[in-house]
Amino acid sequence: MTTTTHHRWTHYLAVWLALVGLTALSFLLSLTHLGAIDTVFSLVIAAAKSTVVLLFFMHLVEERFSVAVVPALAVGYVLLLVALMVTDVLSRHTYPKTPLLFGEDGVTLPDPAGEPADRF
Amino acid sequence: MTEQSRHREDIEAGDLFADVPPPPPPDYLRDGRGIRSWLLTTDHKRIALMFYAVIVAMLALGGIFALLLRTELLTPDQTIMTAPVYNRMFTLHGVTMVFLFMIPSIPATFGNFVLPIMLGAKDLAFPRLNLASFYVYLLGTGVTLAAMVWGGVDTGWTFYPPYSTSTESSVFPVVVGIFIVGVSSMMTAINFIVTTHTLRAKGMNWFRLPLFVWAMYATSVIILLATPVIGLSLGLVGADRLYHFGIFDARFGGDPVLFQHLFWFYSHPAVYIMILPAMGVISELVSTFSRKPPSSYDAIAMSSLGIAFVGFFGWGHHMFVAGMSELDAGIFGGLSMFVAIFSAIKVFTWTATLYRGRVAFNTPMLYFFWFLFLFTFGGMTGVAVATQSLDVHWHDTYFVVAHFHFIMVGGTITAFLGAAHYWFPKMFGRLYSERMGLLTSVSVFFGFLFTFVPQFLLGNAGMPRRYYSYPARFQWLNVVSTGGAYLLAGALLLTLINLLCALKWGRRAGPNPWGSHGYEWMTRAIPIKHNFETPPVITRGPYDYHLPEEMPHVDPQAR
Amino acid sequence: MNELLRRLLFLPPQASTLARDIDGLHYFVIISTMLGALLVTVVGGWFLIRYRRAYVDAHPDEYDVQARPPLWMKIAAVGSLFLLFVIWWSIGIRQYLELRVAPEGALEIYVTAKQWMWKFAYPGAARTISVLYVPAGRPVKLILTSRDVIHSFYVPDFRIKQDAIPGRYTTEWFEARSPGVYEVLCTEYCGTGHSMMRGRVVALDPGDFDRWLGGADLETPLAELPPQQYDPPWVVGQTARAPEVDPVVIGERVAETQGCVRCHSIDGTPHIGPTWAGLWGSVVPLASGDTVIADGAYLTESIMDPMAKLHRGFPPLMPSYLGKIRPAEVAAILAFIQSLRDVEAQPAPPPATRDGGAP
Amino acid sequence: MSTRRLAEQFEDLAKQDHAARLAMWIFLASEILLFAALFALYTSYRAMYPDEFARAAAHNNLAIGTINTFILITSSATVALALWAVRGGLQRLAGWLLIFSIGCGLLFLVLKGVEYGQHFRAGIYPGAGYRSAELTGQGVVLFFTLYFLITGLHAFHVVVGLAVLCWMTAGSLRGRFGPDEHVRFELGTLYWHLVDIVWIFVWPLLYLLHR
Repeated sequence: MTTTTHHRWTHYLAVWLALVGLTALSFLLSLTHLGAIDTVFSLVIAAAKSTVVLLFFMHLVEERFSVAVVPALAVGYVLLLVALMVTDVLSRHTYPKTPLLFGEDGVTLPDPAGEPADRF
Repeated sequence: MTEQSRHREDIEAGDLFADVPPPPPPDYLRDGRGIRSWLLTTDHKRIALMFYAVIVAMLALGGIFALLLRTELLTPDQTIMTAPVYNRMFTLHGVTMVFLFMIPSIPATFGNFVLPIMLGAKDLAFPRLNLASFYVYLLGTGVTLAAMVWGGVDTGWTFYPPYSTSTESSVFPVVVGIFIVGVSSMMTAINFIVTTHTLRAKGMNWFRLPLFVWAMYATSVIILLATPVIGLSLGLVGADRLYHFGIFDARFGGDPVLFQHLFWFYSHPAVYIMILPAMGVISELVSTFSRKPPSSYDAIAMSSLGIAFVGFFGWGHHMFVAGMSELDAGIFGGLSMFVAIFSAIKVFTWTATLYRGRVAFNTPMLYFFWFLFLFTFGGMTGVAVATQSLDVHWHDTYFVVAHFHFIMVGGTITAFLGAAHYWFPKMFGRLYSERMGLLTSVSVFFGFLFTFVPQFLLGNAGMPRRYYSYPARFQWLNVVSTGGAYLLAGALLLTLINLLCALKWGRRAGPNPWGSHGYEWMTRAIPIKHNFETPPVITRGPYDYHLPEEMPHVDPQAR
Repeated sequence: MNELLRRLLFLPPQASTLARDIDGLHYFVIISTMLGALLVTVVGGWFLIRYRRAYVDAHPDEYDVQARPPLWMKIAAVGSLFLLFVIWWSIGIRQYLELRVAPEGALEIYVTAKQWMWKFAYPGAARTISVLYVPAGRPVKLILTSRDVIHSFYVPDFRIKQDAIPGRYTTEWFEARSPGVYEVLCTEYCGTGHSMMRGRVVALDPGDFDRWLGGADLETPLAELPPQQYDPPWVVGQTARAPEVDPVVIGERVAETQGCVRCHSIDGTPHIGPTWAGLWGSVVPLASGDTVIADGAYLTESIMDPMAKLHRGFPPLMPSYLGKIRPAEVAAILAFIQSLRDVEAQPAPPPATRDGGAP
Repeated sequence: MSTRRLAEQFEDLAKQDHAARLAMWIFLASEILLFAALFALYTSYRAMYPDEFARAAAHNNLAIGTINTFILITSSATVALALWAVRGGLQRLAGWLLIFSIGCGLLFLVLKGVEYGQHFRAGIYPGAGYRSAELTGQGVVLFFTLYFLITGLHAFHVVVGLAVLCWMTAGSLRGRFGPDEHVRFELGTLYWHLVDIVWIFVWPLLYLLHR
């Protein structure tokens, strides 16, 4: 535990400026209409920003390994959940890919069985 | 019994310090009297006992529900209850057993009791949080049970939408109750992890941790990372009922299969929440009763962590016929096998531990033996149902029911009973009747086999689960299963009676009746409030059976 | 051998083309599972007896604290198990793909599941409930969806199962090897009638099937088949095509049996409750001051929870029908009310009786 | 300055502090997993309805979202500075920094409320309550349902974080913290930073989807 490490206040100011800069960058990139790739950029920037917050504001850089591994593990499992769930959505062969809507009067559902669709 | 004869018995049992001046502090059971000293205690051992009482009650409750279900299934059509009652009953059984009994069972009772002692600690890192987790658990249990009695829930413990969002039963309060119970288990889990990190006695490095501690540690990791997901998913189901968010509702463009992803992201690892503590218990039993270190300490310890880690990767094998993509089916089927590999490493290691040991055949060891068979068979059928094409036939049939009961009853409850016998002397300072213990253990095993082996066959024959009435050709297997269930229930009742009798009339046990080298046996016969009179210094591993047996080394001044 | 194992394991008949292969893997997996469990148990049990304390204490040289199996044995055990699992997986995924991907040119039949019945729509106009007619010896692809909650279409004899999901179409396929009757079960829990949601697959001789599909009235196709193997399903299917049932007619009957018409008139005369004549689609003034369009959602809510949006000017008398009425009956009543939309309502609402009149 | 109490079960204060920090980090990890379910749903539905999601996101008020991002980042920085001040013994400064952060948090909530109000006026409600006529489509409704769920859950965390900050402010103005007594203060700041981090991801996902 090296909590005795004491930065100058300018240290935090610099971190804050970096965060503001990254936010502005992300904002400006979003205005340039990059297409589908913009999500990747903005998420990479978001990851960079949160890493900065974790390391410097939350002092993860000073913490022991046993503490630092905790958020890493959590992020890993978030990625796992997201990745495998999206794989399913993107690769499944049921159709249509997006659910059919059951309308109030049951008109929007193509009705293979020719039954009047349920009204509720 | 006169005072004198009890004193003599104390001396015979090795409790030599009873009357030696200066009087040692009273044991934890007598340290503070009155109901307040229990309800407001921060002593992990007393909290463990309070958990123990409630959890056994939950087991009994879940068992009664199971008996009612099995009775209903004696005949193909209505026997004792109607279909809506039956549907509520199996939901009650599932929710009670999974959320109220199985998940907190071993961690909250035996984990709470022995984990700090095994670490040489005075208590858990956050004793008040520990007490709070008990009351949060009580609150959650109360809410859940009240809601189930009040309106009942007929969704099954899986709460699949859109059924759970459209049924008229009172899903919302039950979901809230489960959420609260989840918070409780997270409190316990945080406590265990932090305690393991910070409160190890001097000289205890990570590779001197008892294997039970490793198992509890791995369990806690799963609880902490998985429980929030189920909390939120069930919360969404509840919100959907209240506000019609329709996040899983096809009428609003939602996809109910996504709920299944989220649900099993928790509930598949939850299986390991239930079985890992059992594995920890088994590791302790094997070593103690064969007087040998586990044939590979590292293999067991690391495979616990491995199960915790890889356990998150296999959730999709619950969804092979749910409209999931073939790609995901392939990925999940493959990833599921890794857990089985880690479990197999444990099974091999336990078996190899017996080799050239000095095996004492006590009741806990008998439970270990049952565990060995039931868990291996249950585990391998687990990989079998993760085999995609076979799962198409087996999914949601009684085969699956039989499989997970082999793991949960055959694995967890067997280990729970083993632990209940094994640590009984440490908890209460007395010995249960060994003969009755062996007898009840054998009956538990046969009751179990008669209950669940027919269910494998029923599943093969195609009987779906959650069936209130079934085609008549399934009947005789169901009758056998019901008979087995009664045998099992009777055996469990006898076990309880045996242990309760031992509380009052059991022989005094002494500090280390099994001759174990585990650290928890180095305390006095019944530990004192802060476990050790002087902080212990660990100079050997917990399984160093090549060293001579030692006296409890925590009372240097008494010796 | 196949037949013996099949009977030992209580597996149903292998009535589809893929069933035999799947059962082959089944035998392999189950036998290796049993052998594995038995091996561990026998070895463990042997150790328990061989090294029991009484014996070892008499023969101290048997006891060896450090004894552990050689490394190669561990690697071999874990490695062979891993290999076994890989074999299971590789056969399993191949068969799974076969099960999932229907061959070209399969006969497509739409299946609609609802609480608690199966409805089948064939090419052309043919439609049946609970009984699925298929030609034997020809691949049949089922395209499933659900009207309400998730159901699962399971034919044990074919070793197939697929969830029917609301809002989506899923598929499964099979090819019945020979004419016969096979049981359909619902395997995804779907409510009170879940276990009664059974049906039958009737595999006909292809010629018979084509004639049936073409509209020829096969008197009783089942008569030529072997005696019925299973209990009749709860939702009794027709042996011929389902007659057209008008939901309006059913709705009228339900309205009578449930006692709706004791308070709600259907000809527009004022009565205890709002009349149903011209109600559908009209603007309903509520006691709370709001208004609401009388559509299916509102009417359903009013049946289940009448006090939630009370019609202004009517006493709060109506009991909740929650749990007393089946969804299908609600649907029928709604169809009935809808059929009354053009009936002229009488203009004057009845005076609101605060103390209530009729029970 | 109060002297620190060593709980019975710990051998020294360093261990006790480590325990507290570790517990807090574990708690934060489980908080991350709480949001994970929503993010997973978001990603899956976005994969199903890419165009409708982009259309719906374009309807969100980018200005408010971006200003809120700056606000949270700034409050995060001042909270970090407050911890620095406490460690340096400047308790009153810490108190004022925290008050500034609380102000930021409140401003964030106010802006959030303004944005919700705009949505409600446009008929945009979660789930079945959705009644906007000009912006339709299943994916749009799902987007806004998720929008309300994610921002609502985040706003709940902001409120909890504000309560924690208030408690910390009161403590520092009364001089309850100090160079040797800052662990509980530190834990509070960690929670606020987590709130910030979640928003850092929410912002691009819900606002920056201009294709």
